[in-house]
Amino acid sequence: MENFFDLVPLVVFVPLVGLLINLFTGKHLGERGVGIVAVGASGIAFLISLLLWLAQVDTGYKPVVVDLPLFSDWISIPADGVEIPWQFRVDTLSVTMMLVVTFVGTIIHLYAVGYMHGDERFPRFFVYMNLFLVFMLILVTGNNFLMMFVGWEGVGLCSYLLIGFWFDKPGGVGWKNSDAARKAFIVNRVGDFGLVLGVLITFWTFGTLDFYKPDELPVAAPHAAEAAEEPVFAPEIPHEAEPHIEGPMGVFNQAEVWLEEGGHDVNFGMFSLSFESTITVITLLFLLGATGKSAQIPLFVWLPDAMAGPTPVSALIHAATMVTAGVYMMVRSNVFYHASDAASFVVALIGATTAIVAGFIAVGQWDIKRVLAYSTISQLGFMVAAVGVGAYAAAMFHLVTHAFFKALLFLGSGSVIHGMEHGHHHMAHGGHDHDDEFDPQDMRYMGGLRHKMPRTYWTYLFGTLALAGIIPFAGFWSKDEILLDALKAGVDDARLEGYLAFVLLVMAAAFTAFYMWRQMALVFYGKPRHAAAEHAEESSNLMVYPLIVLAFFSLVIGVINVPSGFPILGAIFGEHEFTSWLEHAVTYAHAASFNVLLASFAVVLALVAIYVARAIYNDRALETLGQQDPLELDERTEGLFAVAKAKLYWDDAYFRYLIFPYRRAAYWLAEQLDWRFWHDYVHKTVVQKNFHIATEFLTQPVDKGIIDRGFNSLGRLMQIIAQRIRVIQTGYVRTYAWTVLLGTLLVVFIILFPVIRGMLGL
Amino acid sequence: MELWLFIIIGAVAIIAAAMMLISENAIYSALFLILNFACIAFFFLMLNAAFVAMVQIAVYAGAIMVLFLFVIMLLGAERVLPEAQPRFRWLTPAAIILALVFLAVSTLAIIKGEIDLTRPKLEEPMVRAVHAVDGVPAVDVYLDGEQVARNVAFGEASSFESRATGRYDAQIFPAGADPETDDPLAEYPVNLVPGVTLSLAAIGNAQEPELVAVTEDLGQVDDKDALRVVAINALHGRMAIDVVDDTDSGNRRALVENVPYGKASDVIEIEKDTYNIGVYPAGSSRTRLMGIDDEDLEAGTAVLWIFTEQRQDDNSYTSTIVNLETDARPPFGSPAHVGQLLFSRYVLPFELVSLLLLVAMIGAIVLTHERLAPRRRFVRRLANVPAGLERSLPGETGD
Amino acid sequence: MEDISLVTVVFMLPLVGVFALLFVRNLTDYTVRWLTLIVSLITFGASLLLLRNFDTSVAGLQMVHQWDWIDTGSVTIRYYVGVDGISIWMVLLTTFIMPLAILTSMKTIHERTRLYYVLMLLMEWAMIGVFVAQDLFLFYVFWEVTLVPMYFLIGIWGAEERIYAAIKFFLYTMAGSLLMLLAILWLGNEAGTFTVPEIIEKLNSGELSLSASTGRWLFLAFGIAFAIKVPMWPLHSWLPDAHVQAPTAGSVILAGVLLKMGTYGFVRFNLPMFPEASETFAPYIAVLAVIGIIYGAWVSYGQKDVKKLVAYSSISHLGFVMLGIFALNSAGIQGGILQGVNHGISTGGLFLMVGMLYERRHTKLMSAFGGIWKAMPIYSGISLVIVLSSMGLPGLNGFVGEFTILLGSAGSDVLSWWFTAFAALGIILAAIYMLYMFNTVFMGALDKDENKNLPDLNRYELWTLIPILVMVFAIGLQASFFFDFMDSSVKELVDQVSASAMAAAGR
Amino acid sequence: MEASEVSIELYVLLSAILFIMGTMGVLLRRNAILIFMSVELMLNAANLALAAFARQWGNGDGHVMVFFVMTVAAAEVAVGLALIVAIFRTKKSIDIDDLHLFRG
Repeated sequence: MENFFDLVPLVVFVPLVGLLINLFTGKHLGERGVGIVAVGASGIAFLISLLLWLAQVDTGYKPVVVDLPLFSDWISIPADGVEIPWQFRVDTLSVTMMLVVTFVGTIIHLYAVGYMHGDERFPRFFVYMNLFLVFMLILVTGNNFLMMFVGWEGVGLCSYLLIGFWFDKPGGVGWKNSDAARKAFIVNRVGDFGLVLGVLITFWTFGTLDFYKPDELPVAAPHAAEAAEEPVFAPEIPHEAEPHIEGPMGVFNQAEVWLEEGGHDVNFGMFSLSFESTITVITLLFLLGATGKSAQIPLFVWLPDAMAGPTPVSALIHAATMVTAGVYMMVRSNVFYHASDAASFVVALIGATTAIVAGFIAVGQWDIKRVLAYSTISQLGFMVAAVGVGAYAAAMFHLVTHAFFKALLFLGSGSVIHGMEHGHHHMAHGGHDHDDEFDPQDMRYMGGLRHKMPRTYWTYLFGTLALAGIIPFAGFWSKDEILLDALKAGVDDARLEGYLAFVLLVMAAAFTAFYMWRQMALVFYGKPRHAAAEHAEESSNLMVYPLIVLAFFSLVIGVINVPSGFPILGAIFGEHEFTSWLEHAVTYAHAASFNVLLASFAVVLALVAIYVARAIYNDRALETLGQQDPLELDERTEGLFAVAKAKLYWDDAYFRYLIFPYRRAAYWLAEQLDWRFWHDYVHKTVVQKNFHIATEFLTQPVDKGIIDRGFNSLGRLMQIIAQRIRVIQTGYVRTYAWTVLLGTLLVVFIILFPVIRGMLGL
Repeated sequence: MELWLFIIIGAVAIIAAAMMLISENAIYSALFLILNFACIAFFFLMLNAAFVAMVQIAVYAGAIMVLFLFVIMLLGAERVLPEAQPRFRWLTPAAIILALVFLAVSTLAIIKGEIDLTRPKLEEPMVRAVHAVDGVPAVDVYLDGEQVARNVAFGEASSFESRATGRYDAQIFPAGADPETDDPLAEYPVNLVPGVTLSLAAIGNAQEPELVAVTEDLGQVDDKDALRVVAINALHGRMAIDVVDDTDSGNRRALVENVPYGKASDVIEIEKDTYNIGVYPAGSSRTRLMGIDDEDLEAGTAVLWIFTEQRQDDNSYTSTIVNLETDARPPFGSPAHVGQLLFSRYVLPFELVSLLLLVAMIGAIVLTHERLAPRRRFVRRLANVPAGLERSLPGETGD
Repeated sequence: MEDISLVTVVFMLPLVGVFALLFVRNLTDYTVRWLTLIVSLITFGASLLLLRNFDTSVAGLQMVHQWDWIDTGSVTIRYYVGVDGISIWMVLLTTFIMPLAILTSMKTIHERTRLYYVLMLLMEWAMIGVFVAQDLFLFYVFWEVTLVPMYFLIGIWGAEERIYAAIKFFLYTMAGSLLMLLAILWLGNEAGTFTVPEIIEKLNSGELSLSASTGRWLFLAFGIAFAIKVPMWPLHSWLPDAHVQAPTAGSVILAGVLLKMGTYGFVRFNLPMFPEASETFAPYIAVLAVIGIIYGAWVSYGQKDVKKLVAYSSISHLGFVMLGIFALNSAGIQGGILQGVNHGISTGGLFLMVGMLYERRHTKLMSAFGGIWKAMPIYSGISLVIVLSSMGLPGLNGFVGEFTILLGSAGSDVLSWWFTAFAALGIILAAIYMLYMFNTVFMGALDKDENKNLPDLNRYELWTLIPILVMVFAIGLQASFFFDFMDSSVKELVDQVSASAMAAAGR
Repeated sequence: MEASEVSIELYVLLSAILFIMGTMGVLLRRNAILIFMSVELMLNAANLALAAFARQWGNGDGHVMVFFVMTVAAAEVAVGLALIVAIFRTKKSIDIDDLHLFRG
């Protein structure tokens, strides 16, 4: 099955073809055709990923590097050893990502066909979706940082396009969507800034950007050196002498080697630092990138606004796949993070804090999708924290499970919104008063949907439980592993961030359970609080079946990584399957053995949180729920809720202290400094005016006064002389002739002078 | 005798000129001028400038003076009436004085001044190449690596090329060879002195070719119906030869005798006629080696004969006579001579002058054209008169 | 004199067109348009041949064609043209941009057509001349000649304040180039030749040696002329006028090619002829470049007029180019050159699309638009790609250039890596102003009635933009092909600079 | 060619004399036509000298010069006479003393 690996470019190209077809012929294909093409494309991509998976298993998880046929080299400047190819990497990590992306992607495509039904830009939506797949897959399959960066920014672009997909909604909504889109892109760019710098330093440090060279195995030190021997080319130049020279090893093994040797210094240009500190710098810069893409503090502000996009987008991009890119990237560079404690500390801290902060904010939201958005941020916080505490496998594990149940939740919410809108329409036509401030996403208008849309309800429940981390749902396994690893990091390695992360994450977990149940209660329980809710109806099968599929997976997917020492299941499904599978690509993937105490503690905590939520949002409260939340009514929690509702004033702070000043400065620069002063004043006053003054001076006194008069008088003189002379000019030819003769004679004289002199004997 | 002629005619010319000056009636003046021109034409003849003399009569005496007379008659301007108060009385004496001084000076110059009386400066030497090498299809000829003639076929001669005077190494190469790298067939040092006209004849066969330099006299042949002949002996037999005129087998007379192999005979002059030329071994008149019959040789030409042989495919030799005929230079001052100059060295000026003539003609027509003659009197205009100049300006003046 | 080289052919073709337009009588406007277009296309084709005959392994000039033009005993001025890795893409860029500029004028220029197109071809001729001339004097001649047609293009077919803009453009550039002229004369007099390769050769062989201070002065004399043309902050104040007032084609040519003449000048003359001075000044120029990057981006965010925004964005982009060039290493310089090409393509494209918008609405104020995407999908889609390439989206041409430049400046031995850090800020700022423009013009609700039924692209406009798209992707995805042509030339340049820097350090 | 008895000096002298006479004509006569004739005389004198020297140095250039001079003379006469006719039309006189409009 070796040759299956050569298929990997197709993973990218199939969706590409799909999007091209839809782009150029979408108008004529009709919704059905477009849907088939799009779903087909992503489906085929999924099948290819499956094949790759099988191939991996078959070849004993050997990482493979595949060149893009024909166009393999992208940027190459031999003089500086820059050699950046289009290279695809197939290893367990990338295959995992591929599977998740394509599988969830396919399902969401399917769902979207139903959801986007009747939208005027139906084809273009799927063009974007496929485009997203293309970039996402480039991101996860690239074998060098730059290629990853292509996907990285590409998905950013797609999220921009998709968030702003409804840019033309009337009544200012369109503008809001557009701004949300722009916000997402720009905030991501801030992250990319960090990533780019990181990549630059990486390049000059290692002389290459490849993760691993072909035929190079990711092996932890001290075996890295031997692993690097394996490739045919032996190191020809010692790295100490020339850090710029492209080394024969990929980035990570090179790092391992140097860490092994120790005392290696990085010098390029004017940059000079010890290798360890360099790694820290790089990792921190990468972290900045990750915070942008994976919506961590301080750059998470874009994700909630991103909910302006169609729900499938939120599910695919802003929950399941794109936002996890940051995590993927950090797991990919686990060697670096493992090497730098400082960076790890920061990462863990940021992750954990994000988790708790987002969880807290989620409590205060009314918009069904915003709640999910913040929950996503918080879950991403879990993953990042996991990376921070060195639990790379756990991070990936949570990434996978989260992809399923969060996608499920979003799609569920989408179905809910669909139902609400349907109800709203029905109501509007049903002659009821058509009130404008109705918002199909506002949970205050919902309630009691359990009976209206049962299948959605059940699937949503599954998702909630999974997210809350109730055994045996997927969320339980992954979250539990993260907590476990955090604790281990604290206890075993005595790392402060371990404890911090653990505490924060546990609280975050509690919050999760709480706000999720709050949502359940507000949406599905109680009685309908709005006519629209009353008339809501179950969505079409095309939308519901994907929910069911996802629900199934959020129930069972956890078993791929049953912790060691877990009764029964471990025996059935094998222990740490996922981790050991990852180990072939992730050098520092390690598993934690099961801990009953912790597990039960986490579950109990979740249950308690659910119970509390149940108590607060009991039926009576829901009956009387107006525009305000029970927590708001209760003066003890009022303040907190207000803070949560205001998203900790985070956005406001950005607006007040960053954006407004920047904009005002821009206007000032543009109008005052550059235009009024530099362009007009300097040009008109300094240049022109002085020039005029100078010219005036030259004309008046100098030119007219001196030169002119001088020449006039000269002219007069000439006149006077001429008056005397002109008598010669008689006008009579003969006199002229005479003069001519005279002249001639003179000439002759001059010519003959020597002769004459000789004759006269002078 | 010639001197006397000169003096008489000169006197006539001067008197005619004087009469032209003083005669009141323009017609007479014109006639005297014609006489004067005639004299000058005569002088031209004496200076054997025949052509110019002819032109002088035709153009001047003929065309121009007629034109004068015509205009005079047309305008009825035989005489200009003496003016009421003659201006410039001073002019007459002044002019006379000047004239005398001028005359004195120039006479003095002529007598005392060193006029370059040396014999004519000769034209720069000319060279041509003749190819008579057996077995070589064509040759290039170089002087010190500078090409004189290229691709001269057997029995042909290149046209005369003028080269700067000096010593050269003449070399012949098979056609298309590169003088830098390849070896020449034969070399021959030549010394080009002014006025000499050289024919470089390549003779012999491909194995041992030689170069023979023949100095030819292209100067005019004094006897107007004679021509010059030079013969080169290039027979492989390497025997000396006589070239004999056996037009009538009765009395043969040798034109040139005893020309050794690879040498050229002296230049001989013979009457123009139709000849049978025979080549005999030196001294003997029995075996006629080769000959050209009924060859009519024209006057005023210079003929170069090269007697050689060509090997055939069957290794037999057929004798060949390379017969090159060049026109001798036309006599000095003859129309042919001037014509040559006009159309060789002076082509451009010639064209210009003719153009000038054309323009003049048209100009004349335009000028005399009625419409162009302005009726009103001239009025002097002066754009923006400088301040303070107005008074000194007569507003409008004729005379 | 050797036999005519292909370079001369490419170079003279537009002139042929000019004469055709000048001397063929009673051509209809239609014929004039198409004739011009065809000539420019032929030129482009010829330049492609140039590409084919180019030997990437050769560092020096290729397809050289020279003969003595003016030969005073002491110095000779040569007609000396040729291309190397540094200039070939500039020539290609010129020949690529011109047909587009002409195509875009087809439907938009109605008065004095013949004159207009004559000027266009004259422009092309002069620009190619600038890029192929290897003799300082010849170079200077064409450098100045380019001003004239552009002056008239702006002054006759420009917008409201065209005269002011034209004169300003002319004077500012002129002022700079006068210094250069002095320097050229001085240098030519010293070296006894105006031919650049000879001068460089003499400098390297030590036959002609400039004292450090002289080198600096000359560097400045050349540098200021080029810096004004680039334009480097703070010498940019002529640029917004010229760009905004010029007709679309004019702006395209200005942004596409004229500005590159400045950066090209630095690479072609300053670096090899005054290496020490280059080393000395590199940090200062880099400072200006970085300021330019940030300042340009910032100011363009403050604009209300689309065209002005694009114009100011040029300052930012060119800042990148300068930064790359004065990183003085292969990556930087190659990136700089390529980014020059990229800027020509994307900013040229931006001007084209602005022009098309202006044709439809006769305003360039962003506030007048919004939601255009809904009205003109094709147009907006293409614009999106161009905007993205201009803000450096990976996989498109802009990114390759910027990344390589940053790579160079980060690894540069003369620039502290702070430069890189600040320059990289440009990535964010670019996103800010570009998206601001894109959002306000193309996205948002289509709420203005006059925008509701704007016609989408017509045939001409489409064909004007498609080549740009092609290049955007081609360079973005296969940059190595483009770098290959520069490799050896730039490597030689860099080696030479560093070598003489060593020598200077040794002294 | 054989050297002639008449030495070149005589010819030159003769031409000089004729030339002077021509000059006198130009200076002293008031009749425009006559002045022209005198000019012709001068030209001829020059020609004579040219021819003489040509013989002396035995190259034909002199003759060519003479030829040219004649041609030019012809041209000059043509135009000159035309002028005279034109002037005569206006001033009804060919006395050059009547023409002095160019007085300063």
